Amino acid sequence: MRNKIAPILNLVEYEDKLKPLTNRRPVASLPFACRYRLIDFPFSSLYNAEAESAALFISGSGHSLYDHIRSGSTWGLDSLAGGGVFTHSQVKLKADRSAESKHDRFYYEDHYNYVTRARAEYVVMMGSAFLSNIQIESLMHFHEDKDSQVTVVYKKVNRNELSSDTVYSALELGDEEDCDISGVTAISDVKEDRFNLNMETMILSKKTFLDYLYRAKQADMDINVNNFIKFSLESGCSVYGYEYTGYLKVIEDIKSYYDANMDMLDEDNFNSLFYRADPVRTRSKNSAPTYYGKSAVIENAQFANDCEVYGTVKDSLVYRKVTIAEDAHIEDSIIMQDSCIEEGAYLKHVILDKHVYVKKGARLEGTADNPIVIAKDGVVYAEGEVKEE
Amino acid sequence: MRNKIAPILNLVEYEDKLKPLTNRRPVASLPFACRYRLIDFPFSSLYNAEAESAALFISGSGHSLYDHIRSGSTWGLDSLAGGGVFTHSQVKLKADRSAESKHDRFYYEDHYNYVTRARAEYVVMMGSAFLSNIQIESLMHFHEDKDSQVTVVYKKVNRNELSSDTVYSALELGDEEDCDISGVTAISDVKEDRFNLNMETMILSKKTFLDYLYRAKQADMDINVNNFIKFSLESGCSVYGYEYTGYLKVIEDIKSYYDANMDMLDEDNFNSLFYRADPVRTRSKNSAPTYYGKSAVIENAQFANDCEVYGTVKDSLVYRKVTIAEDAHIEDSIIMQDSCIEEGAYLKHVILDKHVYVKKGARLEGTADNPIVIAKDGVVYAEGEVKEE
Amino acid sequence: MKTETVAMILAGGQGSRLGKLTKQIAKPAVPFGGNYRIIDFALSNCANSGINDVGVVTQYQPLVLNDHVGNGSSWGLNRHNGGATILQPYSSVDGEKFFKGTAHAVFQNIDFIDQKNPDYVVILSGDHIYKMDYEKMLDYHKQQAASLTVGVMPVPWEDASRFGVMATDRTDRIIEFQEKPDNPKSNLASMGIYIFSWPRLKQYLVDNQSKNRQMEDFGHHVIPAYLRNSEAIYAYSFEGYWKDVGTLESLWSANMEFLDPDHDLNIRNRDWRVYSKSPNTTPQFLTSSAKVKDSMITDGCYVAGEINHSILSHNVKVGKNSVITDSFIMPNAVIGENVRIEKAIVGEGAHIYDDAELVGTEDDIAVAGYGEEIGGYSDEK
Amino acid sequence: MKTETVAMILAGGQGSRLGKLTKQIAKPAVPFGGNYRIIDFALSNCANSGINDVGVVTQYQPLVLNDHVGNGSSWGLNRHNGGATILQPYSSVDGEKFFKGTAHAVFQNIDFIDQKNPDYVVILSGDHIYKMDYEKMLDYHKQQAASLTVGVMPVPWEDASRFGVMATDRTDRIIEFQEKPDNPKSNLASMGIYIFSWPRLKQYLVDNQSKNRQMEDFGHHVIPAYLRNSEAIYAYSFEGYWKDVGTLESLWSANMEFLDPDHDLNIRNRDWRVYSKSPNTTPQFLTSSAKVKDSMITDGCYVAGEINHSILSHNVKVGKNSVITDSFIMPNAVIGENVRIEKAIVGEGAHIYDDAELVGTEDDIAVAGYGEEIGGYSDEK
Repeated sequence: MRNKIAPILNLVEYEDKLKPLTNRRPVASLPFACRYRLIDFPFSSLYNAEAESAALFISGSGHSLYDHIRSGSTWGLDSLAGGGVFTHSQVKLKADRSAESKHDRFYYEDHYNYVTRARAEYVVMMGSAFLSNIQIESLMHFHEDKDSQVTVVYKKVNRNELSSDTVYSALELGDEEDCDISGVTAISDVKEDRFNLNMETMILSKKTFLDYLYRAKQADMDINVNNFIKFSLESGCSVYGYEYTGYLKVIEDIKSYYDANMDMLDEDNFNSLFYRADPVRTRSKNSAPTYYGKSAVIENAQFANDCEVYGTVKDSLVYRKVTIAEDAHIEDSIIMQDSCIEEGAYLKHVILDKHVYVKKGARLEGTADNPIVIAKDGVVYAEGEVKEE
Repeated sequence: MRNKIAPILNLVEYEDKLKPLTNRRPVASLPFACRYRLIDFPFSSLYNAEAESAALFISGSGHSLYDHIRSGSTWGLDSLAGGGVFTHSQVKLKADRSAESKHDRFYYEDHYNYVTRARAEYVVMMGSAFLSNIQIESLMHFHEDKDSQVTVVYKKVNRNELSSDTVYSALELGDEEDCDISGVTAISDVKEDRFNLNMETMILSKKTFLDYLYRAKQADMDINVNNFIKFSLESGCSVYGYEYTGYLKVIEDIKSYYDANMDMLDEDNFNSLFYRADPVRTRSKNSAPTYYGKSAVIENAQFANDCEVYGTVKDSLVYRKVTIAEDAHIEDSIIMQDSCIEEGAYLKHVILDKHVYVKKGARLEGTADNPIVIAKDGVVYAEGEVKEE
Repeated sequence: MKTETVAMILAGGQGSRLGKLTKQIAKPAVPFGGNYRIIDFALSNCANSGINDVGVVTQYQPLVLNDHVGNGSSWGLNRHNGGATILQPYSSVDGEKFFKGTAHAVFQNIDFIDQKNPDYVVILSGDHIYKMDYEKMLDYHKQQAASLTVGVMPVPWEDASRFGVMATDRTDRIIEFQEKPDNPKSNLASMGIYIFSWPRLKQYLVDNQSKNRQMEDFGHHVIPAYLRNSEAIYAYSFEGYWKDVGTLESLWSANMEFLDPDHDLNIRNRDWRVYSKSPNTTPQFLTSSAKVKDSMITDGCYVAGEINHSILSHNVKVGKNSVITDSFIMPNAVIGENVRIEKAIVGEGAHIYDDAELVGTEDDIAVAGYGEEIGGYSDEK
Repeated sequence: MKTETVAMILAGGQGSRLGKLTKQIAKPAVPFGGNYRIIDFALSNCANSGINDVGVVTQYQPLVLNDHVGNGSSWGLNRHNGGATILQPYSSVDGEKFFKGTAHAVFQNIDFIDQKNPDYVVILSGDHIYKMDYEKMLDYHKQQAASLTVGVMPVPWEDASRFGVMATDRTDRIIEFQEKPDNPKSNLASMGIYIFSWPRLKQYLVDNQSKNRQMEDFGHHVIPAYLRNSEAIYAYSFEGYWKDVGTLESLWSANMEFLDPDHDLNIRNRDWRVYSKSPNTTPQFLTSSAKVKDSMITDGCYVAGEINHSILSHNVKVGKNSVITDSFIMPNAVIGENVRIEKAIVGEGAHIYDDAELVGTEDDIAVAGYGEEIGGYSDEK
């Protein structure tokens, strides 16, 4: 199949409520499900749609993201023959562009250059906070069938599936049958308990994108899905909603991040997210199989390669290169790469970021609603002291 | 040969005097000699030394650099099996760390992590502004033979080879025979007309590097060659100078950048810089041969692939995808990628950055000491007007 | 992921009519146009047509060809689970598997194709110079519900007897195939480009093999068998530049045609690029004694002499007072001073010493072979 | 850049003693240890020893092996102008070139080696499990100014007659070679690892070929010829784990040994890693009904049953109430519910249906072949 889409990923997400996990990484680089980072999910959607290139708009230096993406070859986004990942740092985008006038100048230009040069018919705009498995080809076919100006992805959700102070919005459907959209409402203003969550993922023709880009520039507005819906409605053009029915979690705070990981221990959720034409792709790392010792007791848990497990692990997710000693007990927890849990330690409702050391006999117990998070490189002592590096 | 070195490239260079060429790119990404960027030269030195990895410390977002380097595979710096390019954005490094406390925290840590994890015996520190062809293996052998604590590269130069307000320094040699170094002096304080230019390129053992890193952190000092020389001299340890005798140009302002390009039209300089065990490596791009039409007149000039030339080109360098129409006259100039020169245009002592359009009959004439620079995407009209995009 | 289409590029031939140019390398690996090798055109066509799964069947002197093709990354083929796969003779429990003909080469590689499980197989030759969108031909194949579609192009009637020609009915269905006929019934020459529906072709190859019927060559055996069985075979007409560079004269004239800035191939067209594996080399250096007219020069060249209506491939050196006219110089050739080269092909890495001459005519192109040395004095070597 | 050393990995053998495991794939491509194929050990040794130029000589059923090795990038070999090159039979103006033996395979690929122009050639076998620093052996070769150095390891005297043994003098110079002798004069067994000084070896191969002397096998022809001519042949002793996994029993027992966390191979040692081509797959999912003891499990596995002292390679599914003991399960195998597997090897992609049994003994390992289906009812299939 030939490449048909030019994807634009806006990776400037709300990250404050995800601290300390986002201290040194953007939301897109958050580790997920033992082997992945959140960016792997939209990237794998692009891979399945055989996209040749992608433009990334990021804030800050983005080096954790670069180190993961490298040339983009894992996702077919690299090639000597055209294509590639084009990265654009917009620091903090429009929000405080005054402070970053140097970058501001290129905000519209970078979008313009990428889209005009891409060999593609459509532009797809997406982000990394809506953890999901969107089939871009189906979205494209829907868009073509409807002969839509712009098509936006939504999912029917209940209010309690989102953070109580969510910043996201709902789509108002004009005619349920026809899926045309009549407006966008902040969720805080929505009265119903069940609504159509705007997944801020859009497809539109290259030509329409360039029209709207020009309008955004004239009005000094952000280039994003919500503004583009507005432009389209104002012009009286058709805006259609494409319903997504698979697994979705909006990663907006520690709780939703924790829940999303735990959701993977449910086979239906796991399959919804991981079952694709191709597997979800992540940068491959050389590794040895995980060894489970004679004393290991495992119940409903997921592991990556390269671990050594001698203790008890229940209802938890364990990332690469983790060592769990005999008599250690881990339950309802997320243990990231390179962590080490010594004998007799007890962890429940805990998130350990990378390279955390839990000393002999240490105990940490959070709650499902409020898991304890230990930042990268931390050390947890038996006396209850936590030392952050 | 097995990898022996862990290279650290400090790419935070003085770029103000190189504007507008450095408006959107660091010194390391400056185009050079029709096909290259300055970073290709230290990277090719690393390639010849069979380095497996490199740590880059950059300022700003560095995306033009990332887009050139990609996975680093061009220079053997990428591999699934260990290795890779590790990028660290220190924004403005120590100079105004107060303003960037978020990054400051990781300045020492990033260096520490890279060096401790690298499978190597030595650390090599270098930059991108000293355009040269250093053979790291010879440097390493010299270092081993001298049993030196740290070894620094220098070149004997005359004052007039540098910018009059150069910010660089000279090395004082204790004993010319023995090459031991007794101190570092700012060039403005050097009385002699010929001196040993400190090329700010150093080799030292991993252990010594980590010692000095610790000292720098304790004293809240920069990690750089000059401070490390100081530490070594203070401790009474041996510091040796390794003399480099090949082509060198310090890229510190427009004039030195212009001269360096023009130097390439001299075969001796060209060979000194390009003759290596392996060719200088740059990211390869698919291209067609350059076509020289029936009306073309070429005299002492260099071209990249993918040009179409119908006019006159003398003593000039022409980058990729440049079109030069009949009756256009180009002399003593640098024409970068994607530029287009229309009929009858006349350019002398000019630098055109990428994608500059010179209209029919336009004339630009600078001087060898003060070439005219047209910034990226500019348009030059016959009436003498220059429009910058 | 299911693969709809697999392309098989038959690149195993020696190309013996290219004489000393193909002693050490296979014909599809022969350099062309300054920056290319002949097989780049077929590979780029695949990439531009959206066909990412390509088997390159090699057999004769494959080192240079295999190194050039690699995993297909130079053509962007290695994305999305696709890639170029080199297919060479091998052994199995059934014995040794050399390739005895075009169809036999496909038969011996059934396992490779079955791994990909395609609906269609596109059979291509590795030694033609052209730009063609195979996707359009595939669309036509589907639309006709054909079991075989043959790429054809009209040739002048007087030349038709030099080709395999296809007689068609009004619907473009092929009703007769004539291999180099004395009295051609059609001027539609086969370009050696076939799209087969794979399950049917596999059946023909396996069945006939098991019955010991000869099924080695597409033109001689497979197409006649399809015709005998009234399979739906359609002709797909191609109009555009197409050249078989099987002889020294055609290789030379194709290069000379390529020099024309208005050439049909339009090598600078960014929407249909011809990709190749680019060497790491320096810029082109034209010294003050150089004179260059109506010529293509490639990165890595050093030119101190005069170049007229010629192509210099990468890393060619031309000394002072040498004059090269109407010639194609392959990569890494070194040409000394006071040399005269005219209507010639100079092979890769050949060395033409000072004062030598290499002069041919349009009908008898002069050739220096791969690595050949011409001229010079014995005491200098 | 001059290449000092080229390694040639001989990976062409069928490995017929592995029975149905090597019907469709070459022995060096057989999976091992959960995440590896046998050839990964030789390739990783090359990478870790700083040898980046590796020719992999393949001949028998090479598709899986070639796809696995690729350009060597999984082992980091593709840097600095090095890389893995697949060398398969081919034809030339001299005719067809199949490989008739270990030395003949090197003879047929002289062009490849000469391209690299090395001082030394390291000859390796693609089917041994071990970690060895060839650079140290090369240093020894240089120090002895040897024309051939043979890697040897001491074996128990009673086993010596099963090997090719090397009798040495006090300086470790080899004075006699006995192939599987009844009365061994030495207990130093050849590991099939040779370092040759290339110009000398080339001379032997070319001269003897031109005189029609048999020079097909290193053990049978080349070493005896070297000995006859009093070439400097030295033995280099290796101590450490080394295993030829040429039979089903040795493949099984090598996997069982590999399970020991204190195994000599030390697979988790980051200073001498064993690299492989990693598949893109999901994390390991151990459900609430899983029981896993003293076992290795690899990414992509889904385990609802009981695993005791066994290795599951990637993407293996094990249903509820199934019990796997003392077994090695290759990638992509699917094991249903209520299955009992003991002292067995289950081949790639094999399917063991519900309620089936596959039980062997230490002396007679049970085997399910590549893609084989065991158990199940016909109406379900």
